[in-house]
Amino acid sequence: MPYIPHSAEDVRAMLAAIGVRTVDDLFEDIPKSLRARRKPRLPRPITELELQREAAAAAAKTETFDRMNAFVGAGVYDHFIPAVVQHLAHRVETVTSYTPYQPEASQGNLTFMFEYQTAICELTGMDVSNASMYEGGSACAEACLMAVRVNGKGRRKILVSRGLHPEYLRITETYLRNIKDVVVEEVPLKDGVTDLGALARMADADTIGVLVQTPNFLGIIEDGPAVAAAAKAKGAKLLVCADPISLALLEPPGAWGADIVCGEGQQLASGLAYGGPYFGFFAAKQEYIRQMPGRISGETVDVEGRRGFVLTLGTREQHIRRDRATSNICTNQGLLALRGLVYLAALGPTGLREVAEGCLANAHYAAERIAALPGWSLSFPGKPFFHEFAVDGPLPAERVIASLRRKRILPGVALSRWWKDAPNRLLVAATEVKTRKQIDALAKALASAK
Amino acid sequence: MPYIPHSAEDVRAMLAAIGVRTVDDLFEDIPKSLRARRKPRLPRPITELELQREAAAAAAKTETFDRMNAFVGAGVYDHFIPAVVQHLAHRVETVTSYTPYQPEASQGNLTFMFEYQTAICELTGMDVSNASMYEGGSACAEACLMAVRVNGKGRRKILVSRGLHPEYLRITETYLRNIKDVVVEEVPLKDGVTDLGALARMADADTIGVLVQTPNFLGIIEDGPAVAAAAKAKGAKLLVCADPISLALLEPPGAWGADIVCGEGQQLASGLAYGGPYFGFFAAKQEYIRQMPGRISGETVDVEGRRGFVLTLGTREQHIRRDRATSNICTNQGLLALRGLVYLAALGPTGLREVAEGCLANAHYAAERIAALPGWSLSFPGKPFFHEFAVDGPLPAERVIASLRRKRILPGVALSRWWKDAPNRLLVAATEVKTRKQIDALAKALASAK
Amino acid sequence: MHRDDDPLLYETSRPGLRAAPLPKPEVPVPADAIPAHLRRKAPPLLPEVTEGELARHFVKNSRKNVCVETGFYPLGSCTMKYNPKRHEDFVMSPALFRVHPYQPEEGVQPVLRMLWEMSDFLEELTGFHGVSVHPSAGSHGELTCLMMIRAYHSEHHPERDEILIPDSAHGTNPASVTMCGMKPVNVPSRPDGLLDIQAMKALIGPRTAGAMVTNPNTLGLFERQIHDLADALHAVDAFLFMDGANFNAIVGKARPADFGADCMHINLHKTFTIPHGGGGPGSGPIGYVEKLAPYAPTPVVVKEKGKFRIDWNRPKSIGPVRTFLSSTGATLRSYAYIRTLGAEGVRRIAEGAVLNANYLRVKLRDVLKFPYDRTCMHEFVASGTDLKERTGVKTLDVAKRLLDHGFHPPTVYFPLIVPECLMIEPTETESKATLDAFADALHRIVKEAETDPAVVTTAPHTMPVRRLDEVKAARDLRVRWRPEPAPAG
Amino acid sequence: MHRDDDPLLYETSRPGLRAAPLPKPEVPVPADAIPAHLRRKAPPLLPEVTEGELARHFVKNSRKNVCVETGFYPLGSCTMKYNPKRHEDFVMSPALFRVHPYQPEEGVQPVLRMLWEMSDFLEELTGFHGVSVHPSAGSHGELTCLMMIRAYHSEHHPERDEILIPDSAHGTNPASVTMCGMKPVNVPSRPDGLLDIQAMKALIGPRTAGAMVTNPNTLGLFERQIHDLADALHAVDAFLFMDGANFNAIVGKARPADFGADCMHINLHKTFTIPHGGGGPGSGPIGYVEKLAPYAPTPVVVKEKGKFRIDWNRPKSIGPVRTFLSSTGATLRSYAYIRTLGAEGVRRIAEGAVLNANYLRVKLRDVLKFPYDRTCMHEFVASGTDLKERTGVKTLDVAKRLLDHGFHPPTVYFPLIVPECLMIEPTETESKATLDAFADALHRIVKEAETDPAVVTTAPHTMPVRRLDEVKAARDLRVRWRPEPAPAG
Ligand SMILES: Cc1ncc(COP(=O)(O)O)c(C=O)c1O
Ligand SMILES: Cc1ncc(COP(=O)(O)O)c(C=O)c1O
Repeated sequence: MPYIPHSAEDVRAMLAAIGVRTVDDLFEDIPKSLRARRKPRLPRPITELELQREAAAAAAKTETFDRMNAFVGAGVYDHFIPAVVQHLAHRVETVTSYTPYQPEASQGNLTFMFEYQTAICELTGMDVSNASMYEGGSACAEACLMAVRVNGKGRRKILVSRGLHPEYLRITETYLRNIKDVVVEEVPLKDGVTDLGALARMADADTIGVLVQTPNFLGIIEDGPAVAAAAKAKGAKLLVCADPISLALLEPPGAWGADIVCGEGQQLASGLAYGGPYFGFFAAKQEYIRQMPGRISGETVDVEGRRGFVLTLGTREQHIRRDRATSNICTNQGLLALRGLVYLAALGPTGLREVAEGCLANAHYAAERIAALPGWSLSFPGKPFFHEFAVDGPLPAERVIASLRRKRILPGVALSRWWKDAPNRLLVAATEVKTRKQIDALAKALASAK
Repeated sequence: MPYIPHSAEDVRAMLAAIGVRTVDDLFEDIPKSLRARRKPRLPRPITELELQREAAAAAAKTETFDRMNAFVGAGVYDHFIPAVVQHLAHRVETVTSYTPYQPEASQGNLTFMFEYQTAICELTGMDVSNASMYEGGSACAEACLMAVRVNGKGRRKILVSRGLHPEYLRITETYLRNIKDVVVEEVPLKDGVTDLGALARMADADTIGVLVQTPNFLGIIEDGPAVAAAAKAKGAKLLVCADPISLALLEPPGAWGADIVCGEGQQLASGLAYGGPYFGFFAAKQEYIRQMPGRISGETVDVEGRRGFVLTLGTREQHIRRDRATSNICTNQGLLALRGLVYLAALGPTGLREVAEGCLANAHYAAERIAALPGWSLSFPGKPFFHEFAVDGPLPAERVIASLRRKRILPGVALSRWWKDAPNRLLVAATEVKTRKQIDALAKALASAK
Repeated sequence: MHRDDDPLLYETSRPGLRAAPLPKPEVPVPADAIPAHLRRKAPPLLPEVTEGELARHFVKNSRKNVCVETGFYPLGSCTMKYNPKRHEDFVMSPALFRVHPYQPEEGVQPVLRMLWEMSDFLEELTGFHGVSVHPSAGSHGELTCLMMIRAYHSEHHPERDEILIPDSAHGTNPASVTMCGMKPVNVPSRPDGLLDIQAMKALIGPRTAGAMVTNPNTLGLFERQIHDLADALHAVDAFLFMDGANFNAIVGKARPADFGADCMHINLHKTFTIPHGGGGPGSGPIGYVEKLAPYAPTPVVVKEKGKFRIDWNRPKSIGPVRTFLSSTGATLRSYAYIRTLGAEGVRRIAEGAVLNANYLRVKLRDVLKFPYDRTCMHEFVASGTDLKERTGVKTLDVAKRLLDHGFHPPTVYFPLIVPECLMIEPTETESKATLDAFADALHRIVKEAETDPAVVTTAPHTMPVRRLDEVKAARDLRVRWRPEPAPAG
Repeated sequence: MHRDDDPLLYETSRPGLRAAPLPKPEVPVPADAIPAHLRRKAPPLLPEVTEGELARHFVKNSRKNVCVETGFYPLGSCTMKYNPKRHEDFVMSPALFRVHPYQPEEGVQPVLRMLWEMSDFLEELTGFHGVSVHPSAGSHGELTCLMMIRAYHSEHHPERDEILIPDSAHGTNPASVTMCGMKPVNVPSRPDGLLDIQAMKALIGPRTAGAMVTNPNTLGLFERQIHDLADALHAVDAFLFMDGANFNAIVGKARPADFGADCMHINLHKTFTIPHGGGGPGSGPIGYVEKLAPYAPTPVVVKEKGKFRIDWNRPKSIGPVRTFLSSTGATLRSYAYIRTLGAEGVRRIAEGAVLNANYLRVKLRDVLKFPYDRTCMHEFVASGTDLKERTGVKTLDVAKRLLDHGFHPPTVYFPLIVPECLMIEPTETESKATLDAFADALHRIVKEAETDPAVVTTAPHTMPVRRLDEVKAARDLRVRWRPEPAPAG
């Protein structure tokens, strides 16, 4: 156990000071019957060198994105991460500190949170942002819970577009199942986008909010203003799940009337990381700030009049308000949000636009190349998309994937996983990191997939 | 140029303040005839993403030690580097500071230098250490120059054992060629070690110093005390080039009479790095401290009596003493020495011994396995060695290497490079990072090399 | 430390600057891919700075944080122990970092294996039938467990919607109950700081779905009667959830399943070292008994014929509570910890933590008042009421003054049941010398309170700012930066 | 900042502790592989600490350094510019870091290509016939050039052993001359700070091997007459070495070979950003004319039929001055810099540096005295004599006081020819706002000197220590830690 800094001598002295004979005496309070009857059965301890070797062996057996020509997206995207992110976000001062309960000892983190909040507000077009949620899916669920708090009086229904990431949808259902008198209804898609007719029919005076994702799970940019109009017509709140990179090119949801905007922050330099840690971002209109979940950093002054930052509106939170809190969230994803801030600040508005344009260009080039292949076509031709699109091929998508894997290509995600009725449908993502050569290789491989 | 923090507005204001119209006006002092007639011809600038791609492409085309089963040593060894080294030595506070000319603003670096010096003194058994030299070869040359200062009165000869790394030998010759009235003579080897008889004959009243390496270039542990006796008998100084890891197991040269001990510090967590940056370590007896090259951190107190550290004995150095300085060295290898300190402190005496024992065990196992192969034998059987040894095989070593490369094995270094008369001789290193399986694979491949 | 107000990045921003340029796309950027009315009109306001300015901003400001690696950080309940660097490198290795949660499972067997093994290790350490590494943090794990309990009851006793919680509980417990659509029932603790089992039993009724108990509790005391409570709950087909935030005290020494607990969350970021990152990430696996297993969240990793696969097919599952299997990079930091510690090492966590807490407790006996003066587990609670009465110096003042003495303060004013409370958790990675120095500092601060209270009540004096106005922050809400309006004319 | 004396690692050491355990060897450790008399008797005294203690030591102490990323660091001649992070990652990539200098060349073509290209880039930027990336730092490059000059003369004029050096030269210049077994001849500068070409020419004699000239010189002034000097030297078959430490001022704008220089060193760590690492590493490539090429150090990378190879076969070479080709990881940080900047970017280095220096110079005109008050290149020199006479406050005091104002001091007391000298080099990576703030601070310090000189002469007040006793350090030499002798009895 290389972490306990006691010599044998220290332990003796400490036990003597306490007045016990052995360390085990200190565990007397645990009744014998409740103590472990044996040492845990765990693998023998390994050293760091062996751990390094395991990581190397694991890499050799893994189809990493460094080794594969990958077009897998579906909510998690391979974006360029500048070196500054790791170097600047991972100083021990940020990595090994706690939630800033003592603001005088945490001005660094509180400053970064404040700047992060500003950047998220700017991206989403909203007034206020919290300091992060766990990730995109639970952020959507929390957005619905917040909508219930804000607009749940006399209303009962949350409408969720089927364009929402299917996992987010299930998470939302999981969370809302337990909320009394609230139901989740799914708004169907039509031609790959939220069916506005259906939405208009389903939205009514009983509707708390409408949750829509754009670009949606199929990669298509939703007609946000039209969705907003349908929701607002019935007094429902508009909840938008957005891709943060796309917001460099897309009119921010705040501009077309969103009440809450949330989403996955992975794209902002979290990396792939097989599912996490990522972070969820969460922004809203000013008027709802007291219903927001999560930490918020606010500006203030100290006794000498100097600017400083504190966690503010703590009365929303579990450690103060307990069962009346807006959420139970405590530990959030601070470090990942900080990575997001460093990333956004390193790119600035121009760089972020370039990333987004690189995505747009590569995805459209890839779509064109694939659609031109015999037997292949865009699933939703004519619909606007950002960095991802669905295509239908001549073979089951699962088979295409298996076939291309052997050529070190991961062509995308089989949508049959969620839409049983579309077995040949593949969701293909191409971000700014793809080269023309890689896209050409994909097209060539698809042409001969069997 | 992403590094210049001026907006167009800033530049205008600055030029106005200076009172010139354009930036080019500031270059008026350079006569037209001395200005560049054209823009430099350099490749088009690439972005970080492209640089990352180049590094990835380079890795794919490179036989890295992660990919090869490598036994290449000959002065540069693949040792385990714990994660703490990079994390703790590479904080910006140490990486982006300068030589500690302003001690009040550099107590971190000065403290680390002081601790580093202590560790080097302990390893080598010497009284004093400087804060680093460029690398092992030039450290040896500077040791000879220092010997001239210390013991050059009326003496003229430096004897260098042929067991010294052949590049160090050439470096030493390069440096000493220019020193008036000093000659370098090579002491031959016998059975792979310094020929003590020859040494006794060559050492005389004219001998300034004797420079010997242990373990020597062929991996063999020299009989230090015997060499020392031969040198001392004639009043020559003893200069020892040592492997720092081996010193965990070997009696330190200080204990058998060395006057100066120096060597390559690469082994102490510099990594392979294709030749550098590494660092040279350099230690001596107290009485010669004023003849040492390089920076030295010394303890003192501040005006309030607090302990602190400063660069001391600056009067030895070029910035004070100019042409009378002990060396011209200015920029040294501070960061690499710091890595060395973190490494040594992370391992402690027990860990360092374990590293050394891992080397000893693996090298002896490998030697046994190879010597047991038909057609293969140890070049110097019975001689004690640490982590490296020479073997003679049935084929030219160059051919063996070429043959094993195809099996992703790098069996060592061909000694024919320096000893034309031993074409079949291979120098094989096995450090603590090798597994038994890897060593067995080497033996198996050697058995079938053709 | 330079104490001037440093500007925000936004305030040093100048148009045209940028730290990280991108390459031009190799293929044309389509001009009208995005319908005009959906196209962004004005770019987002993001900082425009050079890389050098960026670096200085984050370096300088980060240095305003106190953190574990600058000093002792005895924040009770938070387990601010040292986080090994090797874990950081491990999770950045390509097999764990450069893989996508939706790529074919055959290509990511090693990471799946590790997540699978991690559940296994935690089952072994907690004694539970199953462990899910799905939830993102402790409170997320709480919520997930409550959802499972709720799902069970929806099938068997749909009327059950009350959860008993002692008043010493962490705020997340009642908050999770509400989020799960249930009602917390508050139960006062006994004067000795332990659960009032009698009172709890008396409160068990037809609507009782279960109880939440922290063990060791937030006072650092082991709930000896926990199994009695479990039995009483089980007798009526209700469940005992155990808050495992304090697992650091008992890991390797006792297994919560043996206490009669039915489910539990584990804050990996506490007991199993994931650095807290100024607020996260964490990871909050849950353990559960067989009876609750059908309700556990999806997805899960399963092992079949030596291969690992992600399984979604659990008909009774509550479903997912986050996207993807796990917060893999966080979870596997802890995996590395368990792999490098082994059984004996894990046990020494608890032994070291309890030894340190008790040593520090006795060192502080003559400075602070101890409402529960007895052997503690990994942490203990002291009260500053006496000091406040004698000198007017509040616990908050002591906390701030500790910063001047080079220490992060303990948790203060929690648990709520102890007035002027200090909750001190040294963790096992602190040396005797550090504990002695901390005790010394508290002694000195008490002296100061007696002789020169103003120096304490106006502390901290060595931080970049002094006492911040929290009321103003909440009243004049400024939660984002805005540019100064351009001067008129 | 906590100002107590922190202990050394050695002082927190306790037997038995360790941060990084090693695995047991898989094969037996031979018991008597090492002859008894060569076996170590007592283990070396190295710190025995946990990883947590190790981390805290390096984190806490590192924070006592002022560095480029905590603030402006206008150390003249040292070019403390911002060092991009992408370079750090680049050189740690496996193709550059996990390769051995003695492995077969076929397996390391990419790193060889980069080193070869690097020579090429530097040839293009300096105008020289050849560039060697072999030397380890600037002074190493100086020495190497002198060795080449010496080697040439040994063949042609063995008697030549004098090198002319102006008195404004950096200490390494004369030191290198001595190390090369030659004699420096000191030449006073003209009152305007420039080379006294007449005096130099007059000193050229039968033993003159060459001259060393820094251009721009250490006063930040361009030596306009450098070509005249070169011509005079060439006329007698002597050489002009140019110290390229100040290449930052002219890179991309002028090529030293066009000045008539025959050889030159380049401090990559200055002009081409290798972070200075608290003293190193650097890298000191040299450029040379064709006449000196045969003497250039071995080894070199050559390109043959599209393949790269290491060549040792240079019969007239002086030989190697360090082991292996180059300090690869250092050299290739600069390679990354040139690749990402391109021609236009490189030129903007010089333009930015000269703009900043001149702007700061005019901002300081009414605070400091300027012995050479004219357009400067990338740096300039001011004098504090006037201030000292008026107030008793010395340049050293001003330097220390700057630390309290949040700035690292400039180089002081160099060059030697200017009394109470401050040598200020802002570099191109500093913003106007930073330069303004620095000028402000100097203004304020001068005010302080006039009104409250003690606050300046006792500075710094905000650093971990104040004025250290350098005399004591040199007199009571303690250059390593030793354990306290065990108390008797
Ligand atoms: C007792 C207790 N329970 C629950 C939690 C919540 O855990 P998390 O912060 O991981 O959500 C905490 C965290 O501080 C805690 O101390
Ligand atoms: C003018 C000048 N010449 C030479 C040198 C020596 O260079 P290095 O420190 O790289 O050895 C320096 C370094 O400060 C310098 O400023």
